[in-house]
Amino acid sequence: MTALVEIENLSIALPDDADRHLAVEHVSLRVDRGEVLCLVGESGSGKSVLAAAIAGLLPPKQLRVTAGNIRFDGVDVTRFSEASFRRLRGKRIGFIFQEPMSALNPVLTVGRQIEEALAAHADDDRTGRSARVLELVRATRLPDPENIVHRYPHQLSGGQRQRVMIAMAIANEPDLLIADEPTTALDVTTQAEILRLILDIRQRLGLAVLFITHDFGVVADIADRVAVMKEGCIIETGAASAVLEQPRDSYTRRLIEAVPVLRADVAGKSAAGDPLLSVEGLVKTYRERRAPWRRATSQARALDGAGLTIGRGETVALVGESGSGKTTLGQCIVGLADWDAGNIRFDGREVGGTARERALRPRIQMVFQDPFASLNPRHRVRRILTEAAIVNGLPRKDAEKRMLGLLSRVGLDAAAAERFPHAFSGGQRQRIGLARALMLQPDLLVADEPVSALDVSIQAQILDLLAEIRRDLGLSMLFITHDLRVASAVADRIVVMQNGRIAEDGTPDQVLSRPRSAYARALLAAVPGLGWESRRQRVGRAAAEYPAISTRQLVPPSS
Amino acid sequence: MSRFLPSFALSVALSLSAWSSASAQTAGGTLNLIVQPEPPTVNVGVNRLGPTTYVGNKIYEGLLTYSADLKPVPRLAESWTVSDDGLVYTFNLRRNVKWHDGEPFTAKDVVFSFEKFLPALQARSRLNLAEVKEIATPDDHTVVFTLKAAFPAFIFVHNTAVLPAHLYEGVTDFRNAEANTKFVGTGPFKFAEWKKGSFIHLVKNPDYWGDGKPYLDDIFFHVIPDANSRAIAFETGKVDVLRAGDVENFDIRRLAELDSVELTEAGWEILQPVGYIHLNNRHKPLDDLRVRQAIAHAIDRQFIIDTIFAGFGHETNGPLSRLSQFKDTAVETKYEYDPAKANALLDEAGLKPDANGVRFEVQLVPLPYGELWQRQAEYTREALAAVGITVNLVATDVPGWFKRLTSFDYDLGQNFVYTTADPAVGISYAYTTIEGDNAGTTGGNVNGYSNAEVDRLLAEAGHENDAEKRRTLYSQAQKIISAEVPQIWTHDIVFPTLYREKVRNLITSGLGTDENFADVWLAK
Amino acid sequence: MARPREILSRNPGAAVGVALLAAILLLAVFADLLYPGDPWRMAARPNLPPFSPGYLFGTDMLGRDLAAGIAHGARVTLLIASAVTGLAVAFGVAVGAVAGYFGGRVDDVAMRFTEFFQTIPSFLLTVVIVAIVAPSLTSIILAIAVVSWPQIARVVRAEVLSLAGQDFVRAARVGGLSTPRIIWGHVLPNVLSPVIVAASLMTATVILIESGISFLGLGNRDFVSWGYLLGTGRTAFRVNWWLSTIPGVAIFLTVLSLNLVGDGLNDWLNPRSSGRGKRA
Amino acid sequence: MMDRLGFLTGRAARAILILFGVIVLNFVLLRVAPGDPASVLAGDQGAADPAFVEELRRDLGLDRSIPAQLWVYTKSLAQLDFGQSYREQRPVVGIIAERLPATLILTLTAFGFALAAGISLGSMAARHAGSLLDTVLTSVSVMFFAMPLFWIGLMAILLFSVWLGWLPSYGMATVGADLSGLSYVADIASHLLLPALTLGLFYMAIYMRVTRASVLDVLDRDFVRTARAKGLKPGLIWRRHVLRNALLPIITFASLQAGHLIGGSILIETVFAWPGIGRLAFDALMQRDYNLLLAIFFITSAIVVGINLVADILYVAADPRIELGA
Repeated sequence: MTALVEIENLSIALPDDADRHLAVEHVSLRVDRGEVLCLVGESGSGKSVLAAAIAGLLPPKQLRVTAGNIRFDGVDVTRFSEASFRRLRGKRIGFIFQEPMSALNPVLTVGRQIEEALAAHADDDRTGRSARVLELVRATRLPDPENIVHRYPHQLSGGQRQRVMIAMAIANEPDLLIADEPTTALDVTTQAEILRLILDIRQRLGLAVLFITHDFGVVADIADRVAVMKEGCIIETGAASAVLEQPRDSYTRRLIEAVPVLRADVAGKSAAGDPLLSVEGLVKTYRERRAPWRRATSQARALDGAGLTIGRGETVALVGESGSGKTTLGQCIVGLADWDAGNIRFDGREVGGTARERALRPRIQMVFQDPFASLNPRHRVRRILTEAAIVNGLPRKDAEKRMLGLLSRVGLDAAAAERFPHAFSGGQRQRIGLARALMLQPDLLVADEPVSALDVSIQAQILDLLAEIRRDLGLSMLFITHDLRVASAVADRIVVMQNGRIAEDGTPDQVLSRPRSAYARALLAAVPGLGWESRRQRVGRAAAEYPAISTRQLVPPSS
Repeated sequence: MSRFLPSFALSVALSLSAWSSASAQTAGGTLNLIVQPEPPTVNVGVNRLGPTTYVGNKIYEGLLTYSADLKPVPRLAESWTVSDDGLVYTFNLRRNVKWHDGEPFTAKDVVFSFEKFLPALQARSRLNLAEVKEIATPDDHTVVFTLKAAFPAFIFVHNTAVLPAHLYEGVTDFRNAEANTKFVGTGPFKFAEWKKGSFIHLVKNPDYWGDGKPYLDDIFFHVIPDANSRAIAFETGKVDVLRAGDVENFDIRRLAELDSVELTEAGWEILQPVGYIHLNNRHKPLDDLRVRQAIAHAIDRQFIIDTIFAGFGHETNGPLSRLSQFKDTAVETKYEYDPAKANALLDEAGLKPDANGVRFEVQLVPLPYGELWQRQAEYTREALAAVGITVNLVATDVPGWFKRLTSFDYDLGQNFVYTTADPAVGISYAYTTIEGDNAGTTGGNVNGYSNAEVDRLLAEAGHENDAEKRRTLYSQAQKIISAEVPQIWTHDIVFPTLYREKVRNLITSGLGTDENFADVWLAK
Repeated sequence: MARPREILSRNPGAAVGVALLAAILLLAVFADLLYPGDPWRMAARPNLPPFSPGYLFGTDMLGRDLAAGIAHGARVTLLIASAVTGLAVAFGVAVGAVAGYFGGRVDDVAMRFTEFFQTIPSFLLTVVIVAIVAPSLTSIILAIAVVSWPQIARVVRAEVLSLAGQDFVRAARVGGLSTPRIIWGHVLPNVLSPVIVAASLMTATVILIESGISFLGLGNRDFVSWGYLLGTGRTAFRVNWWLSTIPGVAIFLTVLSLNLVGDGLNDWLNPRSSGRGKRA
Repeated sequence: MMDRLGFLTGRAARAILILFGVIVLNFVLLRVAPGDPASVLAGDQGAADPAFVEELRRDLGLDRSIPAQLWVYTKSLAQLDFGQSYREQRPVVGIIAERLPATLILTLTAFGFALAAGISLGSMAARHAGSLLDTVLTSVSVMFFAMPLFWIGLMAILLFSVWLGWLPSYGMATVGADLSGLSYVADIASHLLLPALTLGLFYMAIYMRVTRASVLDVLDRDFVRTARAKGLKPGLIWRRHVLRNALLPIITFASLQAGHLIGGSILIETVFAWPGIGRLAFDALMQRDYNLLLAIFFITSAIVVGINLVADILYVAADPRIELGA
């Protein structure tokens, strides 16, 4: 029986001012009916372009198919007209996109947008449709179906919006569901629910799923088969378990190894003496500036009695989902935000929030999440690094010397000082951000999701760099993340936060194998690819005899 | 049409229009005119602005009107006599004249207008009333004015409108009287409609006292704010008559060339407009006669007439217009255009030019009445710069111009004044010494000129009943004023009027287009 | 950011705009060399038609050389336009930056103040100010600046509002930099591109307002600007049409070039919105 | 729903504050002006002795201090009595009422035309971004945006009424032809065409650029890609998804332009002899007719504030997210 989708020797050209000629190069791929095929690769590998090509969603002016062909259910769709593609989309092929925030029309009710998907392909028997919409809403387990259809996208959570997307995609019971990183923007627990929903739908409707992701954990949880893409080419395909455990291609192997192992056995350094930082009973209510005449709506509490301690030289991982208050806590510690009650003591002395006195400021520094927003586009690296130090009294000459030292320390050449941020890759920018924080020789470094925006391979390098610097400078660190794997790879202690409160606080071994709180347990259970994790560790331990090959030198610094 | 119109051609044009009135007047038709700017009111009792009288003189009438050669012509007064000593004026009023609202016109209306209404609202009427000892009405159709002293100019006062007394019974505050907007007169046309910003519509008064008149059915005054739009309206036949100031003078030259379009310079014999450049005699160095003479020599007045006013104007070297019966060119001093002489006079006055050739600096307040006067101000600046006098133009609007001139807050000032038919009413107070720091109005002694001999001559001439004696007195006054050049008389203004050939009897008196248009008719 | 030459080649409009603007600037700068002496000087016979010998654009009713008027007028018009833009940008950036960075109550007050000036019919307010404060170079510049700065303030506020939330601003605060230093050194440089685009388009409207004022006869008589030439020439429109047509064309070309340069700048400075046209 | 009501009452309160600000600003501005109505009125009489001018000044209450006059003025304003026009000796409200309809017809027609043409051409240009049509439309908009209003007016009159004779060259209606019913409307329409077109073209250029930018911005949004992925018909995508979201910023921008539009009408009313309050304001300014000018300023600002309020209401109705923003 012919495959649902057959792609032979497909090449898609990028516009001429792009960094490489072809987005997709000589790709051949098959998707069978009812199968979940995962398309894995780093950003820029062409996986989304390939998926879009199948449904003819390539932006006409920028990308065009130059070779090969695509057959959908035996029909050659490569040269399909927009009209013929239109009959295919929504009817035979359903789509789910990554950004739930912007994928829905803000000015139309959710129900209407689902009903629209039906109307596009049905002859207009309006009556049946609203019932069908309710059915779809229930099928995707959205809460309070009768009312939610009248709500607007901005009134729904990220997870709920993704469920609406799924409802729309499966409205006409398509044969193929293309999901382009549907859960990347969601919290771990929500992600787990959505993945289960997709598998359940695959079961019920028997549709094939082309699932695009960069997270091997997700691949482990959902994929029947896997295709790995690198710079436009498919370098390996095979059954999920085979590829994940014995990857044939060296690039795949390197990618898999870059995923931090969720190991609980590493004995963390026990912090001696009184803690460098101690936070007790911190409360902060989030007063949204509403117009005066508006009656005070319920006050959301960002921090509800949060407290933690960080020993000298100790690294604490602060783990929580979006809205848990972990970033707010970080900002209070760094002095970017104020709080209503509770206190923070640093090096034995009580410190204020935004009105912190100048002497204390340099001693706590911060590294930010978004590499593209954390460096001022108009300033050269020299100024980014030296300005704060000079303002805090360091003479220019010494600042320059320290800058050069730190640049090499974070793996960048001295010439970088004269260049502007837009000349660097994401990974390099995070290194510059780190150097900037270290310029003031802080005792405590607060890192707010420093690696979340990076590809897995780059992520691994930065984590190693952080580990080295921590060891060399004896730096204490508060590492904020939503990813338990990253936390376990870095932390001496793991603190889990939920709704502004501390749910769990203990060593990685204790939190990851015997979590006390229900929330920590749920969080752990939701980590994608847990089954694959245990199998991987057995293999990992076998490799443990020879020294852990630090992955830094494998990938050239300038990537 | 040659640029100069010798007075001979003037009289020919006049007689022509008189001759054509004899041929068959065909009644009926609508006359389209332009009023610019839109007047605040058309009640000529309330104000005497140009646009107001242009419309109002068709609705209201005075006792007399005046021919082109300044002879009084009967209007509401059928006949009149003046006592030998010039003290008693007796007017016999026309009978069976009705106001537009049907009320009869009687002597009561004349007395009410001259004693109460006009002096309350019009400063000039107040000055005329000061000359009158008492006004008597022996019967309903006779009015007798007795003056305090002989005042020959009094005969020229009677084109001012008479207002219906019956509408103002019991009214004391005439300025805001509700009746002011009723526009009830005795004239050949009645007020019909005023659509603000668009047009004013007057219709034929069926029971007008002049038998068979007026010939026209109605008159429309179009309101068009932009000069170009006005020229286009005339060119496309939407409008029949263009008055001076409606369009640029050289546009008038262009439009005059169109077929079936006539051009006349007649119709200003009563008002006799003259263009001035005031010199503030109270400000140094303009108090020095030699400086004033130098300025007179520095300005080429023929250039002003030919280039700026496109030939519409005549040279005048004294306070009176060429149309005045008392004009005596023989006694006037002509300061011909001679920059060398101007420089010599300025050196003599001790005003040596500094390093970059500037003797002294003055402020010129231009007349904000459109581009013509603006260009003349710019020319004056260039002309005086040539003799080392730097002129700064003061940009201001009408209220600002009025305030600066009347409060002597200027060095040079541009102006034009209606010198009117009789010097006693027209220009005497402009050259009579005044105390205090306010000249009252821009028609007054804005120059701050003061000469005891001139004061005496003008006062005496005003009240001299004997015509010959008045002439000699005014000649002596003109001789002194012209020599002392308190101001520059730039030109004797000609306000041309353009009209379609089909419009007949447009100009039939000294008041020109300010006439009541009872005689105007349209040839088919 | 793509190199300027590449932008110009890709966007012909901007190239035309830059060429035109350069020509006009040159004309303004070298006005004294090309037409020495006072443009008011009555050089020749009045009403000479254009292209008559020695007088490229002919002469006006008083025999003044129109070409000299245009050249010197270029200088005055561009002076007014740049002065107004300078004032409006300075004031607008100040208000916008403070409103955007501090937000809350300060933002409300500043925005109400900006809104106040945008509600009043701007041209009417300008006319009133010019008529009241006896038109001089400074009064005209002030009058137009008063109604022009709100546009800049709105653009700057929107930009600063989004920038203030960026991580590099937080990094500066953590580094212990003072607020004024952060606003001046870190935030404002990033506001440059939208301000430049808004300013170039605003300069265009300023020239139109100035010519409108002169058309109504409110311009100052001492200096010759294009608006003044247009205003005085217009009554002679049917006889010597060139007196107002040529200044009109001069204004049109300048405003056109400013618009095109504005669009070009927009493409060059924020490529993300390249080919997107004017940001509102 | 409560939030939206709160939102709108807030805006209404702000509107009244702005209007009062307008009054105070203008009142002080005008009183500072050189020359005052008394001297103008006296000037009109042709001859007036100083005593006469003084009496006039007392009569008009101009001799009192500026704050006192402002207090009197505000009190009278409270009962919507805008006072007398010095020049025409009658209530200002009456004068404005006569001339206001003309300006409203002119500005609203121009505004309507500019909005309709601007949005349709702008969205067409955006839809075919980069094509020849796009460059043509954009350059046309740049051209109209660069032309002085009154200059286009003069050229239009010259072309359409003098040389071609198709259209009347001035005024709002044929003077003297007392038409009625349909022919009257047709007559006004023929007069309205040129001025409304001239004023409209300038603002059409602005709205076209704004629409084009807004539509292009929305075309980039993810939900448009989602709509395509659902297989919706292009026309439907365009109407229900693209335009609806693109129109929101245009509404606010258009309302902000209202102030300029009325300002611009002064020039157009002068060139086309259109009997509106723009021209009336200019004359009032020249004659220092304070009460008249202030009333016009107040009314035009009120119109602009009204338009802004309508725009806010439209925005609240069109954008469900509005409860969030104050």
